[in-house]
Amino acid sequence: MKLQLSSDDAAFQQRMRTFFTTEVPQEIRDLIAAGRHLSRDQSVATQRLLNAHDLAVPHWPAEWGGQDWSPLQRHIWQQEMQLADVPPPLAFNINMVGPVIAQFGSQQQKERFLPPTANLDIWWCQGFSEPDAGSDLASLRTTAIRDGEDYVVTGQKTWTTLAQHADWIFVLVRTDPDAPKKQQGISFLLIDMATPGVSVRPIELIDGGHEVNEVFFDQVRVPAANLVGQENRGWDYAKFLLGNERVGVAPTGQTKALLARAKSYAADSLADGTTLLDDPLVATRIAALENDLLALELTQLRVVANSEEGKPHPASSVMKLRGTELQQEVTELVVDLAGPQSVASFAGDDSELPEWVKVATPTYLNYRKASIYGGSNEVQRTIIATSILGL
Amino acid sequence: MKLQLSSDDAAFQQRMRTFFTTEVPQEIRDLIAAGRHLSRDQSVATQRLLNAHDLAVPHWPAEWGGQDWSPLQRHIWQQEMQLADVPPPLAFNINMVGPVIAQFGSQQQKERFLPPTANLDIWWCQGFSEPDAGSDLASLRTTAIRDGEDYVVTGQKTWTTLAQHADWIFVLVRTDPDAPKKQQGISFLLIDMATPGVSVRPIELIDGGHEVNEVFFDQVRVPAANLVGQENRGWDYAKFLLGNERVGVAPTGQTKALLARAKSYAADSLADGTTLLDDPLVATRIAALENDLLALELTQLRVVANSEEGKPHPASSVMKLRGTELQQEVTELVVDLAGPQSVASFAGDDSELPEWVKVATPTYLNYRKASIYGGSNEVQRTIIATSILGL
Amino acid sequence: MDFELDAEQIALRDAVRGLLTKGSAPESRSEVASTEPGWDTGLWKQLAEMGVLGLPFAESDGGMGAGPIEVMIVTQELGRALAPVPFIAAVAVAGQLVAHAGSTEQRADILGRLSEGTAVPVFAHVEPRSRWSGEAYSVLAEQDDDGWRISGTKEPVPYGAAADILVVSARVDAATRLFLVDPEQSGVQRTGYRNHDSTRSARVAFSAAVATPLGGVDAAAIADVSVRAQAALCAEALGAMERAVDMSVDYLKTRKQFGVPLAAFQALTHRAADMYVSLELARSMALYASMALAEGPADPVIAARAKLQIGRSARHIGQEAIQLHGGIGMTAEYAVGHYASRLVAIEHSFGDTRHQLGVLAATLTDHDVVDVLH
Amino acid sequence: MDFELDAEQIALRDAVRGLLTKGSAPESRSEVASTEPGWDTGLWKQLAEMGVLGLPFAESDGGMGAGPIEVMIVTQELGRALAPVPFIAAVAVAGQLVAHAGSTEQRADILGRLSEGTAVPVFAHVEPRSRWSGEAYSVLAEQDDDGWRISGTKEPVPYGAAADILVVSARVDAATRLFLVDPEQSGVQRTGYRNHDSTRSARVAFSAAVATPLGGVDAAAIADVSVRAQAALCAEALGAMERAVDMSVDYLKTRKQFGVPLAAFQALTHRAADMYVSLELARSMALYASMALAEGPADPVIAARAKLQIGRSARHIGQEAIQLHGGIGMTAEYAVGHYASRLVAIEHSFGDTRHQLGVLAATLTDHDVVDVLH
Repeated sequence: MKLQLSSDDAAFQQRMRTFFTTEVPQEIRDLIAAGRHLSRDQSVATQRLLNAHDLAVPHWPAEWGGQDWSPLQRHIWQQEMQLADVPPPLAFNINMVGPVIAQFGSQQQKERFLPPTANLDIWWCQGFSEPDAGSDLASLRTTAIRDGEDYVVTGQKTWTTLAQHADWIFVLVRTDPDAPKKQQGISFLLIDMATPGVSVRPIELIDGGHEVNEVFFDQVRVPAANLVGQENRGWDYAKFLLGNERVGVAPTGQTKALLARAKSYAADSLADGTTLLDDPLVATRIAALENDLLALELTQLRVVANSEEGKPHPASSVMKLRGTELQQEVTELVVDLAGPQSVASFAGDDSELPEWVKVATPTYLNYRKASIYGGSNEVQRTIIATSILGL
Repeated sequence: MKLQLSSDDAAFQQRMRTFFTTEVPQEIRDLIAAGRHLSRDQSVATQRLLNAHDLAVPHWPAEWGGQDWSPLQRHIWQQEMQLADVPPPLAFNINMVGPVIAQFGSQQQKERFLPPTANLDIWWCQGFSEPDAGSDLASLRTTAIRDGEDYVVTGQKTWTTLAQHADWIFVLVRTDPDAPKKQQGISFLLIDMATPGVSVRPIELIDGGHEVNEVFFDQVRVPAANLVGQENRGWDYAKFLLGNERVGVAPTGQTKALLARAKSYAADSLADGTTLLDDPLVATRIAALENDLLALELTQLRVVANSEEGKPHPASSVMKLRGTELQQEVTELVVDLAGPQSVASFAGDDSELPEWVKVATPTYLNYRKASIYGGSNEVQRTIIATSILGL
Repeated sequence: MDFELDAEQIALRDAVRGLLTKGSAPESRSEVASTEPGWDTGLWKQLAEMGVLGLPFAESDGGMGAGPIEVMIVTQELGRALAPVPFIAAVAVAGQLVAHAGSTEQRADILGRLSEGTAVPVFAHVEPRSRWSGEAYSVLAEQDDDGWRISGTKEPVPYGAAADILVVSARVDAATRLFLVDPEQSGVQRTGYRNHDSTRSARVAFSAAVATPLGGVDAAAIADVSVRAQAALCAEALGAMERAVDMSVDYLKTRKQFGVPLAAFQALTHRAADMYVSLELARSMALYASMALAEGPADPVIAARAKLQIGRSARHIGQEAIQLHGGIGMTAEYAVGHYASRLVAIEHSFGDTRHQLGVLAATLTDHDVVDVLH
Repeated sequence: MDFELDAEQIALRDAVRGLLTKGSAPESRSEVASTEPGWDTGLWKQLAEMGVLGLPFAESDGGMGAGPIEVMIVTQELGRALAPVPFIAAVAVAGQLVAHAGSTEQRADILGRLSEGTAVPVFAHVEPRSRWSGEAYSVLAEQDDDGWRISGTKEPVPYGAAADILVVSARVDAATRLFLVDPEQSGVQRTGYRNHDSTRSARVAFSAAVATPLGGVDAAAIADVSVRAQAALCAEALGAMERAVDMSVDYLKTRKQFGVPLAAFQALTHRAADMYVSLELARSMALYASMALAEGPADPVIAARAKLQIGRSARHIGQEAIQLHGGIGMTAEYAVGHYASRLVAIEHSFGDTRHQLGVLAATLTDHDVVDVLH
């Protein structure tokens, strides 16, 4: 057993920390720290900077820009990035479609898509969810019918994050409606968003933001060359993708950074002649959250320090469930710190309220999604009960 | 709408308060306040005192000792009794078998049983639960086979509270094993515990106490005259009984009294030169519990103030669930107040620990039962979801 | 002891509910809130015609002479409908401040116009860096030969940019006093914006703005009206929670997943049961707050008791309502998120949960048990 | 960074587990605890023969020279088996106090006998009215020409009535010092009793009892050993929680109700999933506490972090384990209640959850984020 980092890993950590805190523009990091969203251009510029330093896709195969890092080093990379308020590379590109293409795509697809995907020259969005499916992803209805050299795609996707920025979308489509099980007969297609028949409708969320969309496909012709892997095997690729998604799914570093800021907000908030941080109820609440995060991070470290490649550690299923709970609890804390001013979320620049007060409640409301998207916490409990406990 | 008591009710409350705080012997009330158990003789003496003053069975029919009280007055009676640390009359007698006999028994049964039941001349215990049934009460297996003028009863009951004190037991038995539904073919029998073939085995609980028992019936001959109501209709009577049970099921008065004592324990406990009651974490925890109890009591009052006879108020199902949660939370608080001394539960008379410290953890452990017995809290949630919410 | 509405009260409830049912849906709130004045002026006029805006004021002041129970009934309905009107801000808070502290002339003028729906007063009290309390800190009032002048900034002021009359709390030496300020003067600068709950607020900056004292020097008015405001907010939250629970239950019944209704999943139905428990406890305390006000003096401890329970129930129910709805609950196009948002705002108005816990912790040694029967 | 046991550690674990599997069942604990000495003397002897009782002590003191990881391994197994032996009290606490503060002779004598299983030392520290702290309050030590005398009462003292050697904390002026006291003297009066968790404690009253200072005046020893004791208690709790979760899961699989296994009820399986989460978080923190000790000085903040998580997980798991078992979980004849009881006792030893929260709240401004990677 060994708690301390090896000297190599400690040096690696220092290298990451130095890069993220000195090479990534301060104004980008300030925006993230303030809980604001980046513009498309800012996101692209940041990912290109990371990619230029081989820090965008370290977990990809080496020939496509990956690094020969241990799981622990990948964890350190992610932690340091989050602690430094550096926006992570776009998950749809680097954790989702990239690894799928690298693993299952044709050589031609790899050459065409992987470099621009790593560099965010192509912005991808994900077309999995459908209005009537919910947590039952495999019940999707969007169809792709083979017609000569093309598939003709018709249907609707929803909860498509940042589709308004996207150049391409990767979608699950039903290619064999007669397959005996709903998980069969599904294929994995890559679609250029500029293709005629693709349209995007924004969905406004309860925080007032535009983050997700509906994407409609009306007789969209997609070249068959854009099929990833084999026809009707798309569910296997989706499971592979969702498995990858879960690895980075507990942003403990990001939550830690938010909690550290919450502590400074509390120290800066006056209440009855003292600060909120001096209030024992607030102080113990923060202390408990810090401890909860530490317990989660240690659990995450147990997973990464002792995981064999490809073999999921039993504790990994804890990460999504507990990670989102804590993310939500910290956003809840910030609203409570904002107090009677927390209502004023869209106050303008001449407002005298601190910036963090304005974003407090929208962030809280926005993060209610954390326990819903990407496999709801109810789904996670079912996974733990069945896969781990054998119930 | 009216919050205040009518002058009649206020006078009634005063009468109850005076009686309970002056007529019931102080040493009995002190024992209850200390969280100790009464001896059989002490329980009997107290109930006889109440009965002598027409305060044991106010909810029974008038001809058997009942009083013409409103539901609100019955509530006041119960609250004042609990707040004064007066042990309530034995529930098996006054809330369970008594009302069943009064409602469904023969005239002969009423005359024979009701007066001694009210006066605790007969101590009843309840034979419903069986080892393999759990929350699925109706799956009981104890059989009663008609043989001439007798039933012959064979089987086993469990969780039989205070069977070691009991003179008689009321049991549910299966009289028709071929009935199409498990709820049919069940009968309600009264059995003298002194009958040959009845034996009692104590079950030690995790608090070290002897409160429940297994009761075995080996070819026990029970006169058919001891059948209540009709053969094979016992499930109806049991449902009637369980419905009555729920009315008195949230002992808010008792929990309030314990919380008031907890407050004095906290005020008496030194921590770092001050008292625990001055610790904001302890003080707000107590304040929150007081408020939780108030909300529950008001909900209880809504039920009693506006309930039609025989028609259950929708909010009544909240009482058992929330009532036991709060009971448990207050016992949990007391263990935390007892701190490092809370381990010493069986310290003797020469111990220097306060008496409340000694009973703290056994009481906490004992009250884990509250969310299990009498319809577990899971069963209560199912009742709310189905009966009230229509889910 | 009686927790049921009488026939007249039921008629009031039904009338208000009937009016609101014809109004706009909760999910269109953000549209109304996106521009000034931030409320549905047509609905406001109808409420005035119904007499609702003058409900708690004396008939001699142009009101209806009704009491806290009637205010509770109305706000509960407004909460159920998430109606986009400034009833709490104008009637329950600013109006009642004028009613309690104003001179005869001030009452007749302001409450008359409020009741008719021709003027909206609001209370400019919270400051950019204050927690909830009855005090003003950085907004100061000074008297010279010409009268009183107020300087400093209040923010957020509910509907502050569109209000016709400002009731402003300001510091005079060590005390907090109340003033009336006409916002249409050069010394008052207002910037309005939408709040997360689709109400509106404003930054209101005073630079030697002309002010008139509200009545005498009745420092108790803020404390008294805070109690009344909390009771009204509790009732509004109750209405919102009723609907959030109803919608969640309906969704579990109708939404299918994995080929069965969500109601087939016991983990979900048990959580709905817990929401119902939260709702009923909140209902008991909301009724308690208004009933106690109707029968006795304004008691800040009772208000804190009710608001504490409402705050906890509101958080529980708001969060679970979204969670049980899944993705659809996150969208502005669907009502349930609006209920959750409004519940967050109510919890943080007039003292949040932490504040109320502090109030109650300070009273622990005043009693052995909390007595409700008397 | 590596969270796995090495081969030698696994061998230790398996050896201890093998021994304990042959021992008595958890549900027979109360019998052992009902009379003095309150532990299984046969098992204690076997542990001595295996070298376990001298585990953390230097070989020069008669011990095995192993470290905190090995102590963790043993206590986790003792927790799994709920083994009725005073390992924490004698080895992890009193033995380590002697090891840290004792003179060469004291160490050789006491630790030698402890390691051999021929003497059990315990720490008499908690007083009838003290909360958890490193200080003695009402037990005083005075020096006269003949040496030191101690007066006052310690209670509860773990296994105090049967222990062979008492390590006593006592006040000398404003400081707390440690003494060795032979309990077999007229100035020491001991009354033993069973605890709720089927361990034993005693009231130990000293009337001018002859005492020998433990080593020099090392006030740091109590703080240092508290950290070690907390790490050991966390490991014991972890073992107990592992079994409580296992038993609950097994029960859900095998127990039938309404014609189906309890595992068919999603409300129950989801709660079991939450227990598993609590368990894994506790495991991470228990490992952390012992690993940190193995690599650096005793850090009270790390101990508080671990014990806080363990206290919360223990309460959650103990309560849910009983609830999921239903009535059977309430009985002394069934093991799960004994686990719950022991978990309550651990939570309240060496600083309960409230205490640990206080320790951590005081450190908030020392750091921006809690760093574990370094």
